[in-house]
Amino acid sequence: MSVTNLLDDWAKFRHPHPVDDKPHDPYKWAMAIDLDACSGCNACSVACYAENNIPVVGKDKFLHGQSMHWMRIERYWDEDGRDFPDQGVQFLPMMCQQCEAAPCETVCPVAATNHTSDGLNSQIYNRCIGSRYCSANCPFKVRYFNWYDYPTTDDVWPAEMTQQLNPDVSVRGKGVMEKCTFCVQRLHEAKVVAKGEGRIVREGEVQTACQQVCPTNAISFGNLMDPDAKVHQQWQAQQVELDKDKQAKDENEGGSELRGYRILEELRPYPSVMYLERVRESAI
Amino acid sequence: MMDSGFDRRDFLKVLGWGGAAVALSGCGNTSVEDGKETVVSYSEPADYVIPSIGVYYNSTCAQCDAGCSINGRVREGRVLKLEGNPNSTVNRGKMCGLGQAGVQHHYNPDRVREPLLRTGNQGQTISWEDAYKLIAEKTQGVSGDQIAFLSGGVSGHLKVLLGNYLDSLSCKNHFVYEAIAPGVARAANKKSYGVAMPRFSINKAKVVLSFGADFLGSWVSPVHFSQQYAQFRKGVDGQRGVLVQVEPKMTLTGANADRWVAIRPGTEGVLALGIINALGTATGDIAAAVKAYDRDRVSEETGVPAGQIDKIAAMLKLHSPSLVLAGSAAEGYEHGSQNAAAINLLNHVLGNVGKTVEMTEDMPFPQMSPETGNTAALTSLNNGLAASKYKVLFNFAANPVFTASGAMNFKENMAKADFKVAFAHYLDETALQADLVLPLDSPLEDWGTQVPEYLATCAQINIQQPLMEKLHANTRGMGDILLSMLKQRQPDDYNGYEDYYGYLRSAVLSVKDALGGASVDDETFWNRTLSGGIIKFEGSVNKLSANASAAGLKLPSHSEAGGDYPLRLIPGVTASMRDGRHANQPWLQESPDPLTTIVWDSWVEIHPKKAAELSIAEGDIVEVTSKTGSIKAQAYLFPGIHPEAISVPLGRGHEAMGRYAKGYGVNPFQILDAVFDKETGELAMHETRVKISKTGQRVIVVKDEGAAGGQQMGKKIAVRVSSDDVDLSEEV
Amino acid sequence: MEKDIREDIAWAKINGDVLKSLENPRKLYWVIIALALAAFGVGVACEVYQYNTGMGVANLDNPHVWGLYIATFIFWIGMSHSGTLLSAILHLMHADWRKPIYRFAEAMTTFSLMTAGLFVLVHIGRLWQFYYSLPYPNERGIWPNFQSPLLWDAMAIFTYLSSSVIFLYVGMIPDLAICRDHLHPGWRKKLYTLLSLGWEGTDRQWRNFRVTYLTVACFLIPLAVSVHSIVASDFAMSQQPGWHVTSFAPYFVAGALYSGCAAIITLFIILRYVFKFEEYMTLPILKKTVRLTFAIAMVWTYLNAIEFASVWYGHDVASKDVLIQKMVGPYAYAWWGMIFCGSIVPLVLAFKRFQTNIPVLLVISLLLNLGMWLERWMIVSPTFSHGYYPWTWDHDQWPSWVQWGMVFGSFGWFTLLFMIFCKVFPSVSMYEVKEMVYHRSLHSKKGDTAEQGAH
Amino acid sequence: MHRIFHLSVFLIGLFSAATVYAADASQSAPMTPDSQWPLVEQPIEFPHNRHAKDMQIDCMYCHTYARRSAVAGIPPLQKCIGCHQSIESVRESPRIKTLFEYWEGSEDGKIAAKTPMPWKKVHDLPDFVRFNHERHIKRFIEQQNRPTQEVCGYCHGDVAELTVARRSKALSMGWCASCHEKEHPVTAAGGTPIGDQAYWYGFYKSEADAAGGDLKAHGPNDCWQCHK
Amino acid sequence: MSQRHILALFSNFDEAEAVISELRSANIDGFNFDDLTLKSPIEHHEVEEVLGDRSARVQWFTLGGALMGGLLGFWLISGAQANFFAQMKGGKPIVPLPPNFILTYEMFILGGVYISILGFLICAGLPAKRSPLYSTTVSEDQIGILVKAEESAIAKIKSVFLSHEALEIQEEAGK
Repeated sequence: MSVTNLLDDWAKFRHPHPVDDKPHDPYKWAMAIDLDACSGCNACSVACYAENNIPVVGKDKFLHGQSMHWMRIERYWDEDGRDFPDQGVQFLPMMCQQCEAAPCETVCPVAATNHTSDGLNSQIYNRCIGSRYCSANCPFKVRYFNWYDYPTTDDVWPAEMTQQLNPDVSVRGKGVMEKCTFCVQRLHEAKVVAKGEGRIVREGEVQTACQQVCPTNAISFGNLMDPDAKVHQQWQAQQVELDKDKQAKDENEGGSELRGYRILEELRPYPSVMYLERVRESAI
Repeated sequence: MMDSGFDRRDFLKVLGWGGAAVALSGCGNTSVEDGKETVVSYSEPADYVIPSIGVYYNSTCAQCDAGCSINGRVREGRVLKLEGNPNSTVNRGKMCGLGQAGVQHHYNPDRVREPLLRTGNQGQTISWEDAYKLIAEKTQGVSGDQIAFLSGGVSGHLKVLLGNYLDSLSCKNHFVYEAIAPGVARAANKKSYGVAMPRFSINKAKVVLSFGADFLGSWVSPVHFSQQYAQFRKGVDGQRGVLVQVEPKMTLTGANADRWVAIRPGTEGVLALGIINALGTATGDIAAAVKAYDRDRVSEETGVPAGQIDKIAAMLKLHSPSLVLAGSAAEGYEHGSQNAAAINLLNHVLGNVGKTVEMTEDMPFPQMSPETGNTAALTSLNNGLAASKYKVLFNFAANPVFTASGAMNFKENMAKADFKVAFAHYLDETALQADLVLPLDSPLEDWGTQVPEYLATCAQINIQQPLMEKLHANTRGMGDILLSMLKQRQPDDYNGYEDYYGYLRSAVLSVKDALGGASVDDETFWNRTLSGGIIKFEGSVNKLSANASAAGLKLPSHSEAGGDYPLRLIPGVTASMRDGRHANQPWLQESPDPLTTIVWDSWVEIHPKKAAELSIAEGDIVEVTSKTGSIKAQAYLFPGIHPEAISVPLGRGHEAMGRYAKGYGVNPFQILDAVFDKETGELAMHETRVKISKTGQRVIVVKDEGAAGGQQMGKKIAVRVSSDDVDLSEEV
Repeated sequence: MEKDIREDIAWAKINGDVLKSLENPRKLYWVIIALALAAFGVGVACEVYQYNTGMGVANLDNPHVWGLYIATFIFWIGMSHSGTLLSAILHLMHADWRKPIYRFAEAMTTFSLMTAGLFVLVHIGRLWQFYYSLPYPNERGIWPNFQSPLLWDAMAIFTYLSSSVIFLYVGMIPDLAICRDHLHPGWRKKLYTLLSLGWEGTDRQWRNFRVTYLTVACFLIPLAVSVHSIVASDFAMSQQPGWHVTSFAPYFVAGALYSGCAAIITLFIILRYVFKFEEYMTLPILKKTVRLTFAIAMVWTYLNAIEFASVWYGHDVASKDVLIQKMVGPYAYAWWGMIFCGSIVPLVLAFKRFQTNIPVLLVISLLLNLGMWLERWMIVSPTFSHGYYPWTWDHDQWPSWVQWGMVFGSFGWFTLLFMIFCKVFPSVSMYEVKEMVYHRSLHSKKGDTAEQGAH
Repeated sequence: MHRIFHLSVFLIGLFSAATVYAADASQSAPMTPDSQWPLVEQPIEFPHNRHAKDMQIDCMYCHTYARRSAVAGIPPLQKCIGCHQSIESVRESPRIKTLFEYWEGSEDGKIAAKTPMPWKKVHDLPDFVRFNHERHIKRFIEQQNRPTQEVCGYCHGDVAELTVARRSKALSMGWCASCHEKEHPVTAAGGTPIGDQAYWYGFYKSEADAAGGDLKAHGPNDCWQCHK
Repeated sequence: MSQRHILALFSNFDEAEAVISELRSANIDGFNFDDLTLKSPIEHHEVEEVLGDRSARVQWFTLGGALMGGLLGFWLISGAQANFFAQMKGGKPIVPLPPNFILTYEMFILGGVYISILGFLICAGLPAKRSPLYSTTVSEDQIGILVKAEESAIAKIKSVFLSHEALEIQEEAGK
């Protein structure tokens, strides 16, 4: 009855997002990554491989830039032209930012990637036809395409290794796009439990693989709508608001003591991942 | 969730549901496919087993010796993923990438599946019975001191059994070898603190001055230190800790330092003394000893700007307690022990001993406390073999053929032993040299106990238990093997134990009271132990010796590197590759090196200035030549290294060990000169001097970093602020 | 001023000449067909390989996910516009010199659209699921995403293709009747009898024919414009630097007309030679076409210039970077090649002496097409290798032989279709040439009488 | 002439009809009439009718995992034996014989003891579809106290009339949707957001609060509910 | 009284024009001017004018088709977007107008073109059976005038044709 839908829900169907008058409720999954704690050890990335059945593509394909790591650790040097990077380097864990207004969603011809009710950017493998438009339009370039049929490629999952595959996550065949899902399979499991008990998921009941493994607790993840959630408190402390493209921090240049920022915010994708600036001692 | 531990084996025997074949077919067909697939139900499931719902078991990570407790997710009888065990004081529910890859160690397609006996160049399958018989024969004729047993670090009941077995052979030659181990540090610590491995409380320190201790990457207990580091950054009472890293080649820790100080290789001790001097708080013989090290001389010798030295001293003076760490970078020299001593002295002078350098509780069961490995052991074994002292050689959990310095010709010497037994997971370089290869269970299939060398808080014994049934019918646990061999020799002592599991159980229960189980009955205690995965108990604590003297402390004045071999070779120890025993785990091969983002290959780190001098560009295949030998690898221009040094990462360059390891990269162990630390006899890893030359070939470096080469191009991506501009106390 | 066409050609001769082109092909014709088939074969082989192995063999990567396929797709779409230009726009402007050449131009429209369609298919990662993108009620209860410019593309192209096929056909009915009447019995005759729908040129038929032709023409023009501006929006609607450009729509349309005209010149020359159409495809007409092309070339150049200028003076650093990269980065040679072929070469056309010099024109028209193809490539690739996110900037993505193979194959496919068309259907509109001749003769008669009056 | 005119009218009619039809999404989720899918060959012809109808055994007595996990589970061999070793009456019937062969092992030793039966999957969704039994049972049986057989029957058909189970529902996406888009009563007392539809929640909240949280809403519709 | 067809062929339009106007003015009984059909190789205004206002109505089909296409297009698309599986995309409303207008526009054109072609076939009476008298020269260079008239009138008409030097005259066989 879509036409009838249309007629009686017109206003609702015409409602843009994100906006403050229709807040996410009861769930909005979000993340905060403290770059000052992150040591760039790569544990998150490996954990992601383990949890999400990510294929190991091997040297040649990696050379061709066809790697599949959903979570990549970026390493940036200082650009001050000194002989030695004597303030260390900058690490940045980068994965799908689960944008509220995701550029990838609108362009998919078959609606294989959408914004879910709990504020995630869903990627539906079996719907994907591989036009790769989403990746083309992703400012962060965090979408990874199955250039080959990895399940049937030698040495990707040889005999015994198939047994390690996580049954909760589809193994992707050739020609589909994939990306970080905030471990949706874990979220879903937690929700089922909570629903059964007629409540919503509590803080600490669900962790993403990267968050769970992170040795320095740099990654915190949770329900932004839940006042008890660490991530909620962090976002609040940093005065970063989901549906703003200019935060308190940007308003007063330099003056603020806040560290929270979102990458490429000026493009208004409203990312769900807040980063906390890396701090460096000035006295030494 | 936790398993009651009851009927574990029976449980593990049940069949899987669906199986991975299903998972593999991925998102292919879109039709509902009836009647094609078989569903295999459990025949007799334990009632806590529900299809599609994960069961979690606690065990211990065996990827390195840090002794992190893990929590394995098992579904339908298959272990899927490892998480950290929140109750562990070592890793508090966290893990590292290396640990995550543990499942790939278990599921690795290249594992040895049958006992193999060498006939000519072939390995020919034989039964375990024959294998045991053979060993019995070979060990029969020979006297105890003609037998040598080489192993990696061992602890817990395995160590006990091993000891007993060697005794039964009346063999004293147990060589415990770790290719990369803080051997020098242990000795130095023993001298200056009275204990080999004190407890370093990074989280209590306000300033950490680390001389090349890569405690975030690969040093001693990285996961534990990483967590302390996180607290240290958040700061005690809101004052953020400051990390200063002094080293010639930037490590992961150096990359995270507030100030990374590039120092001329080998002069760390000098700098330490220089700082003591600059502090000016030292008294007595220390003051005398450091008098000569005024800032200008130190600066001149170490290449560290004088201003920098003052700043560091000032910082240390201002913030107390601080912590000074001596890492491998400072110790890999002929005078390594001296360096370490000098650096430890700094801790004394700063009064950190007792505050951030603390005494650990000692293990009430010495027979179980870890036998830590070092490189000196290999040297003596090698000499023995060279003199063909040994007829029978056992090898377990070590790969000396790969990790021994090329100058030792270990491979040739090893051949001099008549009968060589290797207990191995893979046909690695050493196993290939053996006459008899006995396949081991993976740590996820095997029982065991482990005692970490570095004890985070109290004394503890880690339990290792099978997370699933054996993948391959014909592999055995090391414990079971030792037990059966002991049964041959002392039947009446050991026939009582059905298997290693039985042995373990009774052994643990026999000391139950000491382990804090006095109140409960055996069954409960055992189940509690298994589900907990850790036994913690109070050990006795005695004070650190405050032996702070500069007696006998003398550092060689820096000798200009020059002549034929102008550069120093720094063998890079990376968090994921370490000494290369896990190089065959594809996740590790493909996870980019944090600093260079290179995958699947080795590289030569060289400072851009030096490179420009030698007109070397990224991707040039360069030949690195030492007195001992030479290797060819791709050059990577790396600002984080001292211009007088180059660095090649260890761990890659296998010639065996299966599809994921063989033929990727080069092995710098081969070109290390046989130079040793004067006091401990440890191999001085950083003493090798090399020359470097272009071969003319060039390749594209396979790395994650894009063409922009780690520049942000003016975009606001990874942002950094100076500590003045933030207020951490406000934060969550 | 020489005439576009001889006014005293007997109408019977017109029929004769054109019908001749339908019969017993020359050897050269077969040669061309063979070459085309071979080229197409290469393309097919590549696609089969890619289909079985995965898109990876095209040597695309993350994030450089699009390559020559999309570029060539735009190229072919662009090519199609010339047909509409000649048959519809010039028709409304009563430029009757178009009459001898518009038929094949229209055919070109149709076939280049068909070729473009192929690239949509080979570009898709899961070709076997292509039907997901079609809006039809299905047992899944879901629909494609109507917000996606790619879907707009699909619908626009479908509309365009079907409309121009119809247009081509309707315009051809009277000629089909001619063929029906004047060809010896055989399968052709049957075919024409069927297709000509019993056209007899009665006043009623002609009257409605005129109106229909006019209205459809009126629809085709905005359609053609919309099609290429939608193709432009594939890029302009995205957020990427170097794509998110306001002037893309007109820029693309201009580029389309440009490449179209260039292609017309090429085919004009080839047909003229292969089918001996010297009488109808006369040099004066060629000259007019060339001048038209020159004009469009200048428009295109101008649009190019303002795009660069607006980026250059704008504050969008990212897109400026991309522009600079195009000029000096790994793609520089292609980019400068495009500037040369697209903006410098056409200047030659400004010289009278070249405007009718067949060999020169052949070369130039090919160069122009090359330039236009490079333009499309330069729109697609640099943005990928130099997007917003520096970490993923990749080393130059040189397309693998698979991509090149398919690009090559597409030309074979196009030629094949086109050549077959020319043999089966009259590639010169007979009845319209007649009209042209008739009206011109009338005109000149009036001229003569006027002169006599003067004496 | 007239012929053609009629034709054209007809065509236009058809075109518009098709469009309307298409525009109406509920049409596009066809409720395929229950039909018998081909019979699946099983190791023994298990008489569901005997157990479910004659004996009135609750489905979840055997398919015991259904209420606790995503999969309903084939009953473990143990379970069958548990009852049947004490039912002498049918002990010698061929099917039960085979059953015991799997438990005790066959004489010819072809079948080892305690070998699970190689049942064939009957309702086997594609591998990228994840149907959660637990949720549906909680919703309909526990929250709304509908009879078990009816609820299971929504997807599995009237098993009580069958011997070996046989598929009788379409199990296509549209078919699932045809039920999900129905307005089911939502007991918001349980705090369940309206059909797990956070985006709509903002709109429905007022109504929900007005209705004391007791109102109707359709089931979850976001793709990640079933595809992951 | 039975009717018969007669076809005359002329070499140029002036003649044809003359014939038509003559036939029109000389109202011969048994001959209705509307039964006269002109057949020409090319379309020709002047002659058609002489035939008087025989108008074309294709444009009405076009209008109808275009409107229908547009409306149905918009309806289809918005309806489909608002179906049960309505999913948020990129922060845009679920029924976003700009894209829908673009597609509506395409559908508008599609409907317009298709239906006007339909209209053309209807109005031009195509596909048509062959008329009783036809000469292939018409599709070459001659103008044909086909007349249907009573026996009685045939002779008169013929004379008119002849008076204007018809190249050829075909007659239906009499009954």
